[in-house]
Amino acid sequence: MVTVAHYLVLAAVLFSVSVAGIFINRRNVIVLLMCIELMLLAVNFNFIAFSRLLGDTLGQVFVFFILTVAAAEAAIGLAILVVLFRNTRSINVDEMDTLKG
Amino acid sequence: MESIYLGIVIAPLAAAIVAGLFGRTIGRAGAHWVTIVGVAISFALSLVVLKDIVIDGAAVFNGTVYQWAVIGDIRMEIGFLVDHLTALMITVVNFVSLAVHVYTIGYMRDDPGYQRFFSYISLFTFAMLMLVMSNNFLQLFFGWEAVGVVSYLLIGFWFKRPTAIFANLKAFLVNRVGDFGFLLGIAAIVLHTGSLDYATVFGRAELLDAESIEVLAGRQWSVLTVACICLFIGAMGKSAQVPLHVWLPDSMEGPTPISALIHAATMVTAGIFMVARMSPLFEYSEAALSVVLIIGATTAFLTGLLGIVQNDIKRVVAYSTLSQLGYMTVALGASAYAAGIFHLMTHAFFKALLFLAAGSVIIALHHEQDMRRMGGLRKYMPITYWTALIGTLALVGFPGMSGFFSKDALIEAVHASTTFGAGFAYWCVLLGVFVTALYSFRLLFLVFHGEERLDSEARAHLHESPAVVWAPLVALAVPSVFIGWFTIEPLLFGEFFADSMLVLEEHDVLHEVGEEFEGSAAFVLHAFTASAAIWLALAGAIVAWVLYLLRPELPGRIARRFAPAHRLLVNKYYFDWFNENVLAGATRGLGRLLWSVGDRTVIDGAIVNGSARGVAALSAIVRRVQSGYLYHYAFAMVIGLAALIGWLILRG
Amino acid sequence: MIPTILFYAFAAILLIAAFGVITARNPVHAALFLVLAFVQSAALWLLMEAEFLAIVLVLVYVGAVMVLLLFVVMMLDINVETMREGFTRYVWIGGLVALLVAVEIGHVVWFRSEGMQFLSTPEPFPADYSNTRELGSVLYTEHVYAFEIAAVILLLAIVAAITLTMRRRPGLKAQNVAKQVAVRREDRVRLVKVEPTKD
Amino acid sequence: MYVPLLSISIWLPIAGAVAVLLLGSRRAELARWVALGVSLMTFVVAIHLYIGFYPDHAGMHFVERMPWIGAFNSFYELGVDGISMPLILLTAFLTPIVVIAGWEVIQTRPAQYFAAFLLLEGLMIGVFCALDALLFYVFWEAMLVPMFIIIGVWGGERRIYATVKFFLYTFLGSVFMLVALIYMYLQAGSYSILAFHELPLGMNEQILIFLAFLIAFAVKVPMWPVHTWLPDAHVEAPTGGSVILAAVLLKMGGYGFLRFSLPITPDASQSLAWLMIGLSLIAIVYIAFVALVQKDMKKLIAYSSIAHMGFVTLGFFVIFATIANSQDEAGAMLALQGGMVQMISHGLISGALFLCVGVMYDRLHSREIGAYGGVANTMPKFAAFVVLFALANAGLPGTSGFVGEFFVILGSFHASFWLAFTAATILVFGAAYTLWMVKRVIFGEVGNDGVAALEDVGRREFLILGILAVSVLALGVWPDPLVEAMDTTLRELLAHVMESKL
Repeated sequence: MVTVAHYLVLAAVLFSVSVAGIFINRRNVIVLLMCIELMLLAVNFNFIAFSRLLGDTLGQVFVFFILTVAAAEAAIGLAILVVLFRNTRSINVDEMDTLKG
Repeated sequence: MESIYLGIVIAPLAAAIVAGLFGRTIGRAGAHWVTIVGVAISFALSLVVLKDIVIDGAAVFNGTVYQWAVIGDIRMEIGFLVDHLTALMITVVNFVSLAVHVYTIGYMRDDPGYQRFFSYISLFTFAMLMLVMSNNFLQLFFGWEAVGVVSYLLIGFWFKRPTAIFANLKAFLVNRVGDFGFLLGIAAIVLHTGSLDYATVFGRAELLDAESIEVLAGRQWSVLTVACICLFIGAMGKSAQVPLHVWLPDSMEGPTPISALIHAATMVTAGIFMVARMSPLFEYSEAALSVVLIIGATTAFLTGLLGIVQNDIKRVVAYSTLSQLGYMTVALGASAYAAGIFHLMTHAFFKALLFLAAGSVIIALHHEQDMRRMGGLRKYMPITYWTALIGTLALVGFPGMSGFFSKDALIEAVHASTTFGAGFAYWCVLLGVFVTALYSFRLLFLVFHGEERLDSEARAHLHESPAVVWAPLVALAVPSVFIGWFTIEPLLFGEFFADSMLVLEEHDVLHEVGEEFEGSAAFVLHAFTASAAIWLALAGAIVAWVLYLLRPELPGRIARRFAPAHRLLVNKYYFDWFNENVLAGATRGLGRLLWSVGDRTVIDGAIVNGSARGVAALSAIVRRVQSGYLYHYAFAMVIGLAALIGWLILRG
Repeated sequence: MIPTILFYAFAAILLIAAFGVITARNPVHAALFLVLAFVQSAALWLLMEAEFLAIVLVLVYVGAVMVLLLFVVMMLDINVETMREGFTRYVWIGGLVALLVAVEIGHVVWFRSEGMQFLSTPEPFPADYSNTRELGSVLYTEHVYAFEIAAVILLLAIVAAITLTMRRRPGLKAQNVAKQVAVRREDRVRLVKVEPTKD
Repeated sequence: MYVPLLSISIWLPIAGAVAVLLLGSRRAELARWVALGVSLMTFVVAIHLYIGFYPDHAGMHFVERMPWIGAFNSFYELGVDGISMPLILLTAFLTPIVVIAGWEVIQTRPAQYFAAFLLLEGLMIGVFCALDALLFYVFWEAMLVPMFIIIGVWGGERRIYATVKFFLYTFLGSVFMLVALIYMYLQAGSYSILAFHELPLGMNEQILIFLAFLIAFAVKVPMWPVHTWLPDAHVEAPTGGSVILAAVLLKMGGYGFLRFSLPITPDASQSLAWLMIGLSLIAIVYIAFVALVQKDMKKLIAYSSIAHMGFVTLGFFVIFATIANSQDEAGAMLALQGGMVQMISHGLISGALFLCVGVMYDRLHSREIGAYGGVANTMPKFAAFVVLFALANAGLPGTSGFVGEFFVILGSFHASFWLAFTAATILVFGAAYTLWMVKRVIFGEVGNDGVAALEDVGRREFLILGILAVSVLALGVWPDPLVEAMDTTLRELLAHVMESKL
């Protein structure tokens, strides 16, 4: 029997993997973006699982909005990436600290 | 009568203002005429008052001029109390002030600040009269401080001379230390009697004695004693008693007329007058009386000794004044207030005379004050010599002179007194007579007799002072001789001061002295037999004659043999050294310490600027968090997330 | 029985894809793994009968975002080696933190259920239930504002992306139709009175 | 005919300031005359305040009340009583003097200079007659701005440091006050100060409110630990700024204690009175030592005014001890009257002293004592003024300096011998540092050729110094009108403070 707990555990693992992903490749912004997408996916899992558990569609509405926001975020992220690449010929974030305080 | 009293006070004030503010316009002659007329009016009116009170026996006047302020039920007014004591004092003050005004025309003839000087001395007369005639503590304190201020202005009159402006600041501060005690005395009286007015305060004197106040931890002292001692501290400041006497010798920096007027005759006697006026309070406090007695005795004897080693003519007379003030204080301490005031009066005349004589010598020798460069002036300045001789004889207490009557009566009174410390005082006073004779005749012999140690050009145009100088000398010489004869009877043993002083029976020493008194002449003869004072005076004179005329080298040898004692005397018992280095030095040091450590480093440095620096340092640390590396931010977010969830779990 | 098997299958593939994403040497591979992950999750959502969202996920995400991602990744010729250097150094911390987060969430799920029956399976919807109609009705009534805002966010994203990356290269010869249309006769024709030449 | 005197006295100078600003520095001459005219008119209005003031009728006079902010139930309420009327009179009296003092001296942007002073005058009068806590706070904070500008623009070398320090110091203090006011608003429902007076407060509340007020007013007075802004502000402020700063701004603290701390939190004031007395005594003795060693004349006078203001706070907070020790309220009345008179007299004297230093600074551009010496030789009339004001500062009877100190010392003696003893030390130290400065600056040989070239006070300077000299002597010789004007209010305040609120 597939219980809600299954989904929650799955989402948790997925989330942890994406967290590990963030830690692991510090230099590659694209993978960073992907990890964020993955995190959002994990979050959506939870929302849907709970929405189904509580029988309330609000969860799913929220997932819908998360998706739109995630899309927007990805778009802008990539745009920044492109501009970054155009200016510095590399997206290796490791050397760039122009934002230093 | 009130308009007369007001007139006495307002005349010198108006003259002072006119001479002061319009000095330029009315010119030098105008200035001295205005002030002399002012003081003359005041003197005439004071004679009228004297006649009215003493001869016609008018009632004591105690009225208010205007209301200064009312707080709660304490009424503060400016008013006059005129009784025998006041009448006598205003007459003495005005007479000496008038003499000095006339004298100053000669003395300050070529001084640029001529008008300013006249305005100051008549302002001083106004302040002294306000002090003497006041009927409450507020006006007394006003007169007290005003007199101090004018003496400050006059000592520092030649403000170009650094020694003068040092002396006047010193004088003012020492007076202020006295006033500090004086104010505390007044505050004690106000607290316990709820009024500043003499009449009410004297009425409640016993009440004051009953109540107690805790000054030192645990020890209850009677309010009266504390108040009287505080008032006496004020008197010590003004009348230069031992610890606070240091300013008087230095005040000789001022022009000689003011030394005569202020530092001999009037201001310094303010303290004596105040204690006499407060006799109803002092009488009920044994402790205060013995304090007065002891301090007076020590002053009389110690400062007299200092007079022997001084070489500046004015300093010698200054130390003699200190010693005579000691005598008056001793009289007050022995509850012989009348004797104190009587000695004050006679002293005013012959001391002013001595000062003015010294001034005349100084003008003649073109501001030469060192006795070692004088001598044998007898031939050149006969009038100054004779008047100086009369002054010295009066000072020493030569039988028949005014000084004799007042000093002898005083010594008798102290001898009869039973207050604690009377024995010590009697011996101080008695030995003091010998010392007084020694230094006064030393002055006389060094200046007027002996070989002339003048430098040639001084001797060339050495001549007697002009009339305007020697006239006041003669005017003062007359009372120095005769005043004793007439006034000893009524003042000391009569009912002259009955309305203004209270003397308890057990303290009434003058009554005992009065029993043997059959008349002035008899008193003179009696003195030869009974008391040793006259013989001591004679001995002092002879010793002075031997040391300074017969064998001039003797003083040098004695000084070498008793070198430590000599050095002690020359350094004036190291009072000056102590005040300047220890007290003043420590104050300045503490000030610098508090300012540099307290204000600058602690409050300004640590707290004010410190906090500013702290914020700057903190922000520098925080700045490093913004490292610019993207992954740092990512890490921060994730770790934050983990921490949040952890906190949620733990708290949950 | 079948849904359980399907669940485990999809879950497994999903996790593998996730691992793939983070460990892929080449960002393109990472992107493709991500696509795989999204597809699996869509399937899982279908299992949970959230079919509208699953389809939206596939259409919007996989269709648009992942394509964009791939497009960008390929456009920027990123040299792969430099990307990998720091890999090993941070594996441990990454793993540790991931483990920590997983344990924490597991803990929350297990011990702090506060009366939520996690272990119960949600009962399936009746046959005529349509997730889309359900969402539609709610979306356009209660959450109209949120919906509008979502639209605005998307618009904003578009404008931002364009302004960021738009480059007007100088010397670009392009027809400006608007100007061409707006030309008037006077601009182009000038009558000049010329003197006849006498020879 | 009902004339809103108080509103006129506030808004007339402010309007004048705007007018002077509009005139601008190009027409500086006209701007100066307008400024003088407006300040004199305000002085006339202030005199009307005094004339129409019946001392025996308790409570507030010339009350005006208009709705201001409905939401907070706060009214534009003005009123004056025995405490604030003399201070308004002092402000209105000094501003024309300051305008005349800055006549030729200020060349850079004179219009803004005079406008700042008029604005400052309006706001200060506002502070004194505001009966609504919010209105009071608005005026209180607004008042800082013109002073900030005056020191910041026309000041000396380190003026930026000094003016920022001044602003932050005062502002930090008054923020706590705002918190207290808001708290009380929530309790009382309205911002009326008189309502606050009657507001029942528990002991803890009272302690906290008292401490909040203490921080705000202690900075203003200034009391001992928070006084270091004053010497810097004075040294860097222009002459006019120094005069107003010393004469009126310092009185805000004292006024605040009387208007807020004592009546609103009587029990807290009683229990913390030992702290206040301790701080005041430290201010009197510690600052006297520090003043003794100063080398800069303005710093010396600044420190001397801290010591004299120590008397004010001593007078206000010794009342509890006096009544405890002597059971009758004569001592307390003495102390309160002493504090108030000391504020007025200190305003006149230190204002005059700063003007004197200003006269010298205009000529030799140095405030160092060392740079002068023997000024009496070349400036006899000026030397006479300096000696008079120095003696007044040292508390010479017959001048106003003595009146305040005399009352406070008598009053504090009612509390304890040693209290009066410590307070009375100011007699000696006050005379010491003031007259030592006079000795080094005025007396003695001509110090240097700069001093030799000095020419005596001009007609303008003679006028203002003369007016101040006459007022100092008048208040010293006959303080009765001032004392009588404040008597009923202080008696009523004392009665109010004595009954506990717990």
